[in-house]
Amino acid sequence: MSYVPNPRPAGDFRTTYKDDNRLFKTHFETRSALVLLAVVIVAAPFIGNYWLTQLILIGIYAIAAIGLNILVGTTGQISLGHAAFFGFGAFASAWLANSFGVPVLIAMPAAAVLTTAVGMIFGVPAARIKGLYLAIATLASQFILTDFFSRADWFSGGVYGALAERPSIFGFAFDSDLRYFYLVMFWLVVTAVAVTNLLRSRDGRAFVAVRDHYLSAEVMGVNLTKYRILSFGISSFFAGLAGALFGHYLEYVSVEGFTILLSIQFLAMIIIGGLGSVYGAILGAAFILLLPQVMESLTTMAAYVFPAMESGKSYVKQMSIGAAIILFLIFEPEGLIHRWQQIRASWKLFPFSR
Amino acid sequence: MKWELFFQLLINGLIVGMLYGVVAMCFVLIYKSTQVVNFAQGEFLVLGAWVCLALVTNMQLPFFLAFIFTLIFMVAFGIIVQTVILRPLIGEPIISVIMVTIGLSIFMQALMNWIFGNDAKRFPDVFGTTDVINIAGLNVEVAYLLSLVLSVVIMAVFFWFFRFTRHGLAMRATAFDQQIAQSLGISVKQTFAMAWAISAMVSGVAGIVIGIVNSVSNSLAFVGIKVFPAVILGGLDSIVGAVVGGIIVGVLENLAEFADGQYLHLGNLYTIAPFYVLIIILMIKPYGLFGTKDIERI
Amino acid sequence: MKPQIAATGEAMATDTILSVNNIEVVFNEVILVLRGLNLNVQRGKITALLGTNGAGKSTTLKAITNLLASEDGEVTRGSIQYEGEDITEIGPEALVRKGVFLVMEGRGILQDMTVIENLRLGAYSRPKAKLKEEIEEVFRFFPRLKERTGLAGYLSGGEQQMLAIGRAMMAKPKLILMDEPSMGLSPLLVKEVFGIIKRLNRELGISILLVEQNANMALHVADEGYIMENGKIVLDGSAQELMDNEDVKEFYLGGGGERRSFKDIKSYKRRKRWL
Amino acid sequence: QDSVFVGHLVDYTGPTAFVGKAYGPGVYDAIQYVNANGGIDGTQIELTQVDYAYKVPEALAAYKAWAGRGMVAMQGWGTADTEALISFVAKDKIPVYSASYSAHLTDPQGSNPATKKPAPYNFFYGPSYSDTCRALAQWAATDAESKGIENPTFLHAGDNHPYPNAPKEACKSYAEELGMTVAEPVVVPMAPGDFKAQCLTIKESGAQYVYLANLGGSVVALLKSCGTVGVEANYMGNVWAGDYVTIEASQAENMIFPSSTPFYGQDVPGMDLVTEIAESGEFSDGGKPTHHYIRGICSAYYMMDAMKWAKANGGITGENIKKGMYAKQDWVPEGLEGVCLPSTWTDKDHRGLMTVAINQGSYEDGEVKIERIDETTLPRRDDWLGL
Amino acid sequence: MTEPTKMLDVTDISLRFGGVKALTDISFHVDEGEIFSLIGPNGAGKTSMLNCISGRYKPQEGSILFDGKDLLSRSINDRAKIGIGRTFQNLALFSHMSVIDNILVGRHHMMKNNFLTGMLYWVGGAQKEEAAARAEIEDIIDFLEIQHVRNEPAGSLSYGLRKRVELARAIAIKPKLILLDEPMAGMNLEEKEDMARYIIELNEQYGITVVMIEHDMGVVVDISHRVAVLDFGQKIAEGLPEEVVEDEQVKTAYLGIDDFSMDDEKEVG
Ligand SMILES: Nc1ncnc2c1ncn2[C@@H]1O[C@H](COP(=O)(O)OP(=O)(O)OP(=O)(O)O)[C@@H](O)[C@H]1O
Ligand SMILES: Nc1ncnc2c1ncn2[C@@H]1O[C@H](COP(=O)(O)OP(=O)(O)OP(=O)(O)O)[C@@H](O)[C@H]1O
Ligand SMILES: CC(C)C[C@H](N)C(=O)O
Ligand SMILES: [Mg+2]
Ligand SMILES: [Mg+2]
Repeated sequence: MSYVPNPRPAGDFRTTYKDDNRLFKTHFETRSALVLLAVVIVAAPFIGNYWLTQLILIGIYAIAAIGLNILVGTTGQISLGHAAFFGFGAFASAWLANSFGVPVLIAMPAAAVLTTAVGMIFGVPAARIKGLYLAIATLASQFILTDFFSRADWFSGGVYGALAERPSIFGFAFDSDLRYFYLVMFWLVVTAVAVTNLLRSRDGRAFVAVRDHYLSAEVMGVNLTKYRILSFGISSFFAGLAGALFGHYLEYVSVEGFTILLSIQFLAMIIIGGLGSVYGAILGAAFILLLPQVMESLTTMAAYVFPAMESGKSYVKQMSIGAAIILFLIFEPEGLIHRWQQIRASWKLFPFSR
Repeated sequence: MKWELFFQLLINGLIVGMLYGVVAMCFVLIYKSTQVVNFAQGEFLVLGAWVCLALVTNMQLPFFLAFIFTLIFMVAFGIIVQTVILRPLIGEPIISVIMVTIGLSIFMQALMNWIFGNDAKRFPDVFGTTDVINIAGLNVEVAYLLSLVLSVVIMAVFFWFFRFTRHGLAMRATAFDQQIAQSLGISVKQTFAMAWAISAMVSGVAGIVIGIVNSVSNSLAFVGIKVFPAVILGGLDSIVGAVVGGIIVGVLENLAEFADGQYLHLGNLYTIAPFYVLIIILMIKPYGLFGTKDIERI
Repeated sequence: MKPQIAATGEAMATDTILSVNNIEVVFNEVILVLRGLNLNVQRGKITALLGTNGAGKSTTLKAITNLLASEDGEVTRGSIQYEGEDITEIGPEALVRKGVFLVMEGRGILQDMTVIENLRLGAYSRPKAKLKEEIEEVFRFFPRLKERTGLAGYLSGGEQQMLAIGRAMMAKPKLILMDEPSMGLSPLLVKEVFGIIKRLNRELGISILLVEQNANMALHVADEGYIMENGKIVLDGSAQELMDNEDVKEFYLGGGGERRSFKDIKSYKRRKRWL
Repeated sequence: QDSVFVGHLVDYTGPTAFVGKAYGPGVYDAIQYVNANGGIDGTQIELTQVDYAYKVPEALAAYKAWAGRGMVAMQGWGTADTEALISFVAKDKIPVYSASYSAHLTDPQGSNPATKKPAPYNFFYGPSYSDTCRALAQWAATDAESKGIENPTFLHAGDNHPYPNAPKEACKSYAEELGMTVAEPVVVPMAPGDFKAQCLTIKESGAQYVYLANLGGSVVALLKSCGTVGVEANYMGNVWAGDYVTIEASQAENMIFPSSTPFYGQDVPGMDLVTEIAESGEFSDGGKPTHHYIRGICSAYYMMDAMKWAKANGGITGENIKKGMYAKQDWVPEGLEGVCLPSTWTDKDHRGLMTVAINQGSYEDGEVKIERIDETTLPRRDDWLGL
Repeated sequence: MTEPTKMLDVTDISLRFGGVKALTDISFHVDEGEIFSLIGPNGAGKTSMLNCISGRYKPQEGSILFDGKDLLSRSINDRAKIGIGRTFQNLALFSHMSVIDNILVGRHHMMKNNFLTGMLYWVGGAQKEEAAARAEIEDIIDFLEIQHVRNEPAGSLSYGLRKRVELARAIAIKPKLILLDEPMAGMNLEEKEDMARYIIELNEQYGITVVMIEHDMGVVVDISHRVAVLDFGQKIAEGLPEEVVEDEQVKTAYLGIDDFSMDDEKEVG
């Protein structure tokens, strides 16, 4: 993460400390975010099913990615097991709803809470292990948890998976994609705001301190073990929430959905979006989700021109995903959000920027 | 206890573990000199195996020649990968670099699927009829035994390389701090290229061995994931640790199979046991068995 | 004082080993740190570069040795010449082979290696070095390093500094750039280190560009000096001239001759400086 | 109405691509062939393929997209995804022709109390995995008797995954019923690797009859590893585990495997049509089609025959196609006589076919030799329905 | 005047790293309100001593009392809570955080909000608390004159400024005792003067007790009340600064035969 000039434009004076600590750095950004949100909400009924599905999935993945960002971007602990927690949330919510008749709308956050507990248990090694060692230990949790899913018939339905109903409340069922979209948007906004809030308050600062210099953070009074494990917990909470939303969206939860590949995709989202940035995670989720589809249409188009491509279409698609990740990291290693910040900075410095 | 089965599994574990050790060394080599964890390691293996197989079956080269050409190819490949993909990321945070190797692995996997197909293909009998040898009642593929010898040799060479040669030292220096290394006149680019070349080459060797034993298929790349526990158990930056970790994982798998098949009947303990043990060992020794502790002075 | 602009290319005397001409350094494409800096190092001399914190001294050294890239910085204007050759674009490793060696701020010790390994790496750029003898030579300069067999990371600060200098000796450079070699050393060692710097210069004939906070010491060993503030040279001259300069006395050496006590310093608005 | 929409799930790149690349084109070529030759009495079939790489979530996503586009029927692939879709397709009334022969798909009304989930809209051509395995167990029992093996042991070797698991219980209880000893199943990953450890367990169990529940590379690797450690057993593959490609790659000896069609080029009346389809299609890269390809053709033709019926009886809708499947007894799609075996579906029993042909294949002198050694027709036992 | 109270009481501390004896039987005490300097050659064990007090190292033997209470049994982060702040020899700032946030971390132990109330921000009281903390640390920022870099990431500051930010962060803990490890290393005279002024003010105005490691004898002699000298992990002298610098042992081990002035060319070389 390199230095980005303070984005406040000239003339944007703050008169109180409260003001200096707002959700968004500039008025312009606050307004843009609100307008964007309003546009999305109003436009949703008219964009067609395909885009609605995409937006729902982007929303769900974004929630999980924001969660992962707390762990990786903010606390500096690399996790290769996020998909397992995502999956746990999905199974747990289905389990609560199916076995105990918990209303789905309640089962979802409840599942997130259960996932938090599981995340903290798997986060315990973080008290002692650091860096890449920890990353590989989380890889272990990925394998251990998916193995658990395929075994625990009582919980997950074993290898056959579990059905997960769409939620409903007072006879209002979230059975159409449009309705489900609003549910996902609700949770996405809640997540984004909550995490932004977290990051500008005491515990969020402690996470960053632990990332930047854990030795001195501890001397400053930050309880290392607590925050290392807590960050696993909070990150798992959002993974679990997103997983539950995902499960009830597909109405079916299957062991296979939560492989290491998905964990890697989550990582890709936050890195491509911009480590440590909440809004970057959303951008990253959109990028990773839309990339294969864009590639799909590009390769389909290419196949018209070079018919030989037809047989290799799916390979080309997969290759281009790999290539996109590589190219992205080479040319924009700080993520999409950094590009945005630079644009913003050059506006601010306009006459002087090069 | 069914001792005979137990011992056969144990021997099997030792031998397979040695091979994991070789692959783990490739990891360690890259890590030690570039601080990169190469998630495409498995794909490197498979690439080596495919190239050698293609040379043997399509070009009808004798195995020995094909082997040599494969090594040359892998060296070139390692250098290209480093130059094109990793060099631009010098100085970026470690996680970006990890991600790039993951991107590389996705890319290579698809490309190899396309070029070589996704079926398993069998190596022609390389060592003629003496394909297996009986050790203490267990039939073992000759290729494995060769790999065993090979791993000892590679290990010794690596050890000597890092401890005593100027380039070995340069690699360690580069890994520690690129700016410092540069200020000492070490070319970071060359050092990295060299590390990747060596690692790719050794991966190629391991890939060929695994290919001979198991038939060549893209799913062999899973060995890449399998050696993670091995690398970590041994300690990320320890050559000796890599081998020991490999052996531990190999033995563990087989003992897990023993316990599972004979007593527990859980199924799949074979694949999952190393991960449980990994976490337990890390809780006791956070830097693996032989990894160097970070110097934490403040 | 009126700022003196250092000699430019044509006016350069033959005994100038290094000349930095009007360079500008930018970090992250936006932060301008050096703003047209000029400076010369004479062959066989010690040149001191003094300046406040953040003036850009370390940046200058990194710009000369081309080490800025890894910090996202770049030289955007001006040129740097070493022995008459333009080295602005040359890679850091090539520069070491040409005989320019930087002893970095914070010493740049390879902590997870032994003393011997650190020293061997000093000679990395000279494949044919006679390692054994040269290491012994370094140990003659720094006897106490010989006893340290553990990892360099566990050496004390002074020992690490000695190791860093020893490593520079191993490279047999013509020009050493030193970034605050006395930082964090005990008074005894500070003297020792400055002594060594002088010996390197006198006995081995190495030209030295010395960045220091300890102006007193630095000007004592140096032949010439530069004072920089805010990315520019604001004053230069022979070491003696600088020591006699009133402003330098006030800001860098402490009072007009008599040392004033730290205890008596009160908050005051500083006098306007060279800027 | 001049076209109807049919979705087609295939795995050309995932873990089951080994056979997926054989079966999928069978379905595809057959439908394109019919389209080119007048369609379903004039109605074209709009076919969309998605390579879901054997991943359930991807299959679900594709299904949802298709259901929204008014799909009338679907050609599916894997057990996991097909079983995951049971309730959805029942609700949406879309018949699914899967390449999963899981017996769980054969009880449309849940008439067997043991059935967990009735599957009214699921069909497949061929005997179920369970029935196939039963037939193999039966064969094993007779084989053991003829060889004078007392108390033969049967063992299931496959991954912990819906597809290998599907016949596990059914086959176990039938083998026991036949007086065989059933050893603890051995878990063998679906991805190929070094399976010597698993083979040692198999060896230790002393099993003479090993049921290979995986397919392709995994089977090849298992046979290879077991050969190395010296397992002496008869290997019985399921329908996907046995074909000439696998036998060639593993250089197997006397591998037993079932089939429900003749092999390509065999002399039966319907083979001409098969050849025509194969030659018209894109499946022509080198090797000759396996029996999976032919089963794919049968699956497509049964669907299209039912569509024909539906068109004549109120239009091609999911519901009518389902009814079309029940319209005839012991039927064979027109033109495929001798290729697809006469099958019967009723609204109470979706076990279309109870006949299992058993083959033995070996790799000898650089060639694959396959011979048919048995053909069994199992009884339609009520307690087997859906299991 | 009454007998001054002992703020810090170090008794027979021994610390070993494997075979290396970093500290051997060190005893000293620091009175409330004192500026106490710890000097000695490089590698003498000064930093290790601070690390024992702030908890980074656990001595094998001995005891440390802080305000009369046992310190060694407390966790590291607890020691901030009871009023021990410190700076580090080799900068240990949170380099990606802004200066303000760096300083706010020092306030961590005094703030009440947890992650839940933090997420709720407006309702949980976090907002109020943040604003209050901000107001308080602004005083520290003013005091140390680092207003102009408030919003810069600490990693991009020059060395001297970083040292100042570190000091600010330590002050934010509201410590009773502050441990300064070479606060003036790498500074020029002018900056040293500023730093000395801050330390004195800290001590006199805010009544914070100071333990300081410093190599600049000018500073040590001028501003400290008492000095202890370590050499090879042992205490070789303790007393008033003027006495200590005259001590023969200290001269040979630390200062050099001559005093700390530095004009004679002969010596150098
Ligand atoms: N990597 C970087 N990114 C952004 N700004 C930087 C970077 N490195 C240095 N700077 C800025 O450049 C200016 C000069 O820094 P430099 O380290 O060269 O100063 P210095 O003269 O060596 O100071 P000191 O005496 O404290 O070491 C400082 O203001 C610093 O903030
Ligand atoms: N974590 C550690 N592991 C091993 N040895 C250590 C460790 N920390 C310090 N030492 C050793 O303890 C001794 C004292 O070190 P310390 O850092 O306390 O010295 P110091 O007095 O602060 O020196 P300086 O003035 O150079 O900072 C040294 O010999 C050092 O090598
Ligand atoms: C070939 C297969 C492994 C897929 C198969 N159709 C199944 O039941 O899953
Ligand atoms: Mg500097
Ligand atoms: Mg110290």
